Amino acid sequence: MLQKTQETTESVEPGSNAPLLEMRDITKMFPGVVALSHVNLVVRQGEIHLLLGENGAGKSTMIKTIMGINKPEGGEMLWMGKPVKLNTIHDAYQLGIAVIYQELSNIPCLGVVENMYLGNEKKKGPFIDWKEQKRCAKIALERVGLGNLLDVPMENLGMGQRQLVEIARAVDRNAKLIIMDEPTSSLSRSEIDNLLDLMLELNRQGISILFITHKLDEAKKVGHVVTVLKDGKNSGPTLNVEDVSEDQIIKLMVGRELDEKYPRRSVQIGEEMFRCENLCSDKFDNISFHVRKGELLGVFGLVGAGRTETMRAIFGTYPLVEGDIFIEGRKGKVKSARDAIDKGIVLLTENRKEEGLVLIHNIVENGTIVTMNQFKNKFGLIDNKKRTAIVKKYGKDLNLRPLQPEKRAMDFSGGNQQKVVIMKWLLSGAKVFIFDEPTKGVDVAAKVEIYNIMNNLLEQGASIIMVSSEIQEILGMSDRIMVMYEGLETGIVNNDETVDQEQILTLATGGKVNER
Amino acid sequence: MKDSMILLKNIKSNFSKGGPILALILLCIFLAFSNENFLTVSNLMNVTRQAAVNGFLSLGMMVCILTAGIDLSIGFTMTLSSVIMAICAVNLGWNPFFSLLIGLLSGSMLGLVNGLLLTKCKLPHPFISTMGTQNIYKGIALVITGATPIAGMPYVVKWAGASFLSSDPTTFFGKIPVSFILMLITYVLFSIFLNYSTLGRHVYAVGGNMTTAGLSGINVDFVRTSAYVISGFMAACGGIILTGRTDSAYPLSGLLLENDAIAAVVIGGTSFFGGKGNVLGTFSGVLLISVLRNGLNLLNVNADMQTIAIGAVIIIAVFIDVIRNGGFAKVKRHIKAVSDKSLA
Amino acid sequence: MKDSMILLKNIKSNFSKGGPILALILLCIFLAFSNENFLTVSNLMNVTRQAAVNGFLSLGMMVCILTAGIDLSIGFTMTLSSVIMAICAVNLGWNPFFSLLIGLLSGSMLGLVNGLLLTKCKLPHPFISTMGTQNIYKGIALVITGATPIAGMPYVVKWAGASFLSSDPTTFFGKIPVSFILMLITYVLFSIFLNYSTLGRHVYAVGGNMTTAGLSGINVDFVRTSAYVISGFMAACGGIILTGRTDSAYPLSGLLLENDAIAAVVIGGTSFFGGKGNVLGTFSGVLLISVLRNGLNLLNVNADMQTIAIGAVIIIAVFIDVIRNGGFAKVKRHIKAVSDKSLA
Amino acid sequence: ADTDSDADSSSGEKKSISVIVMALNSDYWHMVEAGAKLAGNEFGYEVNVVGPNSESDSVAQSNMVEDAVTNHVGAIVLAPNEPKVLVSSVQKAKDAGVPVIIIDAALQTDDESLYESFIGTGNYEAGKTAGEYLASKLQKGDKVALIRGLVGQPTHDERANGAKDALEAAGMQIVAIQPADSDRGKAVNVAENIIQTTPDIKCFYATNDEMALGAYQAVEGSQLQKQVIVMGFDGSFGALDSIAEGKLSASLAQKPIEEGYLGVKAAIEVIEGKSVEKKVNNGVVIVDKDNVKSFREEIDAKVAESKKY
Ligand SMILES: Nc1ncnc2c1ncn2[C@@H]1O[C@H](COP(=O)(O)OP(=O)(O)OP(=O)(O)O)[C@@H](O)[C@H]1O
Ligand SMILES: Nc1ncnc2c1ncn2[C@@H]1O[C@H](COP(=O)(O)OP(=O)(O)OP(=O)(O)O)[C@@H](O)[C@H]1O
Ligand SMILES: [Mg+2]
Ligand SMILES: [Mg+2]
Repeated sequence: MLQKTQETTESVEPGSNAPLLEMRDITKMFPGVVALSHVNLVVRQGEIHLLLGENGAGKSTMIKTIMGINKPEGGEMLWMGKPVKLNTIHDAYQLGIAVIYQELSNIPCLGVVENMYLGNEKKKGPFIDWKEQKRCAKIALERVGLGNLLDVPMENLGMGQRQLVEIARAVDRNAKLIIMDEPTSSLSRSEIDNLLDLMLELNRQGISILFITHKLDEAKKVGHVVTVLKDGKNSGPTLNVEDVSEDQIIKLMVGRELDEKYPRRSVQIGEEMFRCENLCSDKFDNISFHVRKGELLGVFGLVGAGRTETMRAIFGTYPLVEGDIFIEGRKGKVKSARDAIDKGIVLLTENRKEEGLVLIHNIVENGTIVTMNQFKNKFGLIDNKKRTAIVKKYGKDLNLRPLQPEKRAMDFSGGNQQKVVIMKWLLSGAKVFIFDEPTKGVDVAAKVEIYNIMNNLLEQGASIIMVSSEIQEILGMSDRIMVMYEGLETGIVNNDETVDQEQILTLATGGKVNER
Repeated sequence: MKDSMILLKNIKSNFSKGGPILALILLCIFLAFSNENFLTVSNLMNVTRQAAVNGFLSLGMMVCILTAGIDLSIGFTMTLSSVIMAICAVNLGWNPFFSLLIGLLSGSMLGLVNGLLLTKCKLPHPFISTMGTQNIYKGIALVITGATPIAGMPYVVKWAGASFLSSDPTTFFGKIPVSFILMLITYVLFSIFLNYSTLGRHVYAVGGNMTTAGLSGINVDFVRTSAYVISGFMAACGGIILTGRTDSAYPLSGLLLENDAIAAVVIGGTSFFGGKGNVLGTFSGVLLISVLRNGLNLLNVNADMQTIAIGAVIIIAVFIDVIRNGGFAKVKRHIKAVSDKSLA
Repeated sequence: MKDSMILLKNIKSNFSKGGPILALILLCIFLAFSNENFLTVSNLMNVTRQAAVNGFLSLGMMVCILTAGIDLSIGFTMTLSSVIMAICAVNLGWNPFFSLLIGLLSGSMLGLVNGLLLTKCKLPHPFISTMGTQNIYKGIALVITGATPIAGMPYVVKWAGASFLSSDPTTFFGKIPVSFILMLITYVLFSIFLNYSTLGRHVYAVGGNMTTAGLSGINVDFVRTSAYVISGFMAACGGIILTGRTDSAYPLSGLLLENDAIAAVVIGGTSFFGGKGNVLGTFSGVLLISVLRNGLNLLNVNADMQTIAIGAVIIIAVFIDVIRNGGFAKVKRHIKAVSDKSLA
Repeated sequence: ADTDSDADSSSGEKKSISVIVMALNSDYWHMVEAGAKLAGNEFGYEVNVVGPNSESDSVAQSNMVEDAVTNHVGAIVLAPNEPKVLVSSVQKAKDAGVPVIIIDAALQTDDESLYESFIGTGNYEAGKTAGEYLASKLQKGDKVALIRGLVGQPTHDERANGAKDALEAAGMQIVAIQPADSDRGKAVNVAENIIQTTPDIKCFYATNDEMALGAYQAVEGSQLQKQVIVMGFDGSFGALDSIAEGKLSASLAQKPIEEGYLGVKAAIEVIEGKSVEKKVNNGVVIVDKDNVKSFREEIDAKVAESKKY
């Protein structure tokens, strides 16, 4: 039963170290998986608490357990020192816990205000009090800087704005603890900065935050203490952020030291593989660039800069109004995805769950979805043994874990799902790989593995166009960098010692830098 | 100044909501030119009266479709509940109002069964569960009536289904059927329910994204179950109208009625995938089907041709909606981009 | 040693796929005890023969459902194509084989129309478009036949629909209906098609996730259109069997046949959301329905009760599948937790 | 008709008779059932009455015939809901040595040896009789509308065509033939719509009583009941009540109880090796306010008797 807690109206002093939320000895099992095993987590009042771990370490499961969505097999939960048992999400809200889930939880066809009060409507008699909702929403939205978006349907907002609406919702509920499960994974640099500022601001007002992310730099920027999970268990005790280095955290997460965050490659850059000139559509204009054999072209920009559309247009799945495409020097037209694939251009979409995988199908199906025809035997039938064998081989090369071809894609962790997507394109024998946000939501260790795969590809003579909103990644991996701003190309720079972060960011916000 | 802008915007948005209204108007214009009897007051009232039963069923169906479900059992839910009502009122001679109440209650219960099969027994899709209950309800209706119609309904039922506002047919009110007024009132109530009540908004949320709705603390099972209970209740209402209109409850009355209801809802612009749709659209959809059938009768169209016409109108009406909503968005975007370009 | 392990595993996995088979076996055992005629060779062959038409339709329906679609027009696609075939063969006196070909072709064309409405006209859901074409096809069938049956089919059609492997009824082969064998062959071919051909695998991919499939270079529109063409073709095959069996093509033959087909497919474990399902399951679903109807007839159950029984079996069969697939994991866990609690 | 079927081994006990009607979802077929049961009892045979869910489901009916053959019944009494479709299953029954009696609607085949006897009038003839009756009540040139069942359903095609031919021959003006799918609710709509275009309508003829009652509802709603004759088909209880109340004008009854009774009786005679007539016309009765009382009493008595067993 839910234990009533005293309403404390005065804000708690930051730094006072009374435990707010205690999760003791939590064990949670799913069929075939122990997602959490005797995990302890203590969030104290007024702190920003980092919860880190590899993909599949059990972070989201922990959150859902806190919120009462998952019913744990073992363990107990204490709120301000008193044991509580949550049956519905409303119990959590009642206590003062708000959550921003990893998968955005809003309903696009409904309005902003309505989304904010979904499941928690303000009522006048039996009816919804739209006026009151609007009034309160306005206050909360102003706090996150979205005061002017009251009447807009959710689907018209950008990803960052949607994220902020979720925070406004938490703020409006007077939450004492806001849990954020990877809120920054689909945000742009500036949106992330905004969000982090907002977190600090909220924290100053006495709100505790439990923050999950794979981006250690931002984590270190705002976090006070850190708890690391590994394989569903606590990996060491909770530590003060000031006391640990990034590498130490990584070691706790991965169980070993990572050699290098951005592994080096030694590739001889060759002749031009792909070039486009003057690409135009409704979302971008006048885009021209080329990429050479063995070269990695980074494409940077803020979210909404039109990079995705540009790449889709090259891949033949977004209408192009004008522009020419040259593949290995020959002019060509790309009419459809199939056409692009046949010409050696492939696109790893930014949204692997919705656009990269058939989640209900297994790895063999997903891995060979593009190249089904290559596995025909002499009767024209697909040779499933051959398919499985190849998928196993590639899976091994890509270090896919677990290496079980019959397992469904939905049962893999984010990083391993990304590897499956990469596998399907590797099999197609493409020459030009477009990676759209390849490491979104992927943990540090898996990131390095993906970078290694990319380097391997380059060494084998492929070209890569990598779209990313993460500046470090762009700087760490690219040979050259193209920057886009509001559908326009604001510059292409060689990534050498002379380039710094500021320069790229200036370009990404519309400022000009001398082209080289 | 600003107010008038908002008004204009509202009208525009309402009109853009009203794709089915467009189809309805087109059909009416065509019929007005083809048959001089179509545009008479008595015929128009005729049409509205004929729309009433489907009008009630479609509302229930709409709520289910809004939650991304469907209720194929709606026709025989109607039948079974009206048969139960008739047994109480006629065979057992109970108080008419009490019998009516029992009828409405049975409808809701039958809906509840559908809802529970879905949410508690976790049957994968309401298409299946309601296909099953459709047969079961039909069978029960046949068994308890012995396949014989029950005639001689109490006055209140006949009043709801067959009478006019005034008993003098020469006056204006004497031409307005009670059933249509009841239907209108129900539509207004539903509009309020769907737009201003928590449950109503939750119906949209659940249809828009069930997982998200659940994570937002909405009791998804409750909302979904309620949708089927509402559907059952509306079916029972439709049953009362039909029973009054034909002065009998008969065990095959529900046959294929779900098709008309689904057609009306979808023609009315409700998304088959849930989360989107409005009462006005369904209303137009219901009228469209009713006008169509009326027109076919007035023009004395051949029976086989009627079937073809109905099929064609379903497809055309939905197609108009597709075009209006930019289902060809990709094409349009392309055209727009090209024209922008050539202007620049 | 190791081989036997693999064999065991295979059997287990096949059995776990075979939820519907379980339901089928249970039903057969029950019937074998209730009626001595059920388990005779002649009756079992009877059942298989009665299953043939639905067997063909269900395969077509299955492909559509696998792509996350549905083909409500399947019944009247069957009717219209068989009526066209009959007109060619009987009224026009054309070569039987040529007429047969025309019949199969018309079926495919009608399917093509469904597919194009969906992919080119972008109608929102095949539920609507095929509901529309269902009426249109029905109307056309009525018009071109003048609503009367066409009798006197050519030998080849009768052979397919009504004859036995051997003409001597006392021999074993004389008891095995050709239609069942044709159906078996088609099921085997379909199993190969769905598992080992590119188009077959693409059907699953498109049903599993249309966007991903499209971005993986699969021509989604082609695959979806093909599904409806296949469905139309299978409907035409079913039409030939039915025409042969009844020695007549009549314009209402398709009435409500889509319901049995949907039921068979879904009972067979195919996911209504697409991407999941297998031929063996559908086969068991088809047999289950056929056995059920045969059993009810043998037991002289009256029509009303048959309706109820069929509804109940649809629900129960799907429910068994839900339980088997651990849809109740949560409930089970809950029960376990509660009982643990009470023990502690 | 002696047979070499292996079921003869159980010669000691009496065989059962399977009565397969068009559909077991209306009064009419329940009366046939009553008649059949009556005969079964009188002669001491087990009679099972089955039928599909809908009169348009001929495949289900074919299956029922085959399943009855499997069950080794002594004879089958069949009311074919499709005159051509059922031929092949009757052929199978014949091949298996199970005698078949056809009732109500004829089987359309050149091979008369398929069945032992046909008992009934045929729907076309009956429709014609109804048309002639109506013509006698109307003036030349009066406007008549026909409301019929599902298009393509032979029973209703024949009933409509018979009446149409008779009415036209008598010089009536047929203003509309519209379908209402045997449904009372739809019939109200259709009749209302016809009244809109033809306010001076003089007569509605419907191919079953349900639709006739629906049409009457529309006529009453337009307060035309004084000037419009509404006639149905089947002589169902609802129609009889309505006629007795002076609402519905008439209904054509095909004597369903007799039909069931005679069908089973003929089947028994065949089983017992007696000869039966190939074609029995059991006639039709037009029930109107003059004879409704006696007709009703007769039926009630028989139904009550059949219910006793
Ligand atoms: N509903 C579920 N059913 C079965 N297994 C599940 C379920 N939810 C999570 N898991 C499994 O539990 C483990 C932990 O998953 P969880 O989502 O908590 O990881 P995470 O740490 O949030 O990873 P990520 O960083 O990728 O979000 C994984 O192995 C996952 O596959
Ligand atoms: N309606 C939408 N629903 C869900 N996600 C959306 C929607 N619109 C945009 N997004 C996501 O938001 C992000 C920004 O999309 P947008 O189209 O505005 O930018 P973009 O052209 O992809 O720019 P870039 O690729 O440079 O970030 C992308 O991840 C996109 O998938
Ligand atoms: Mg997570
Ligand atoms: Mg993007």
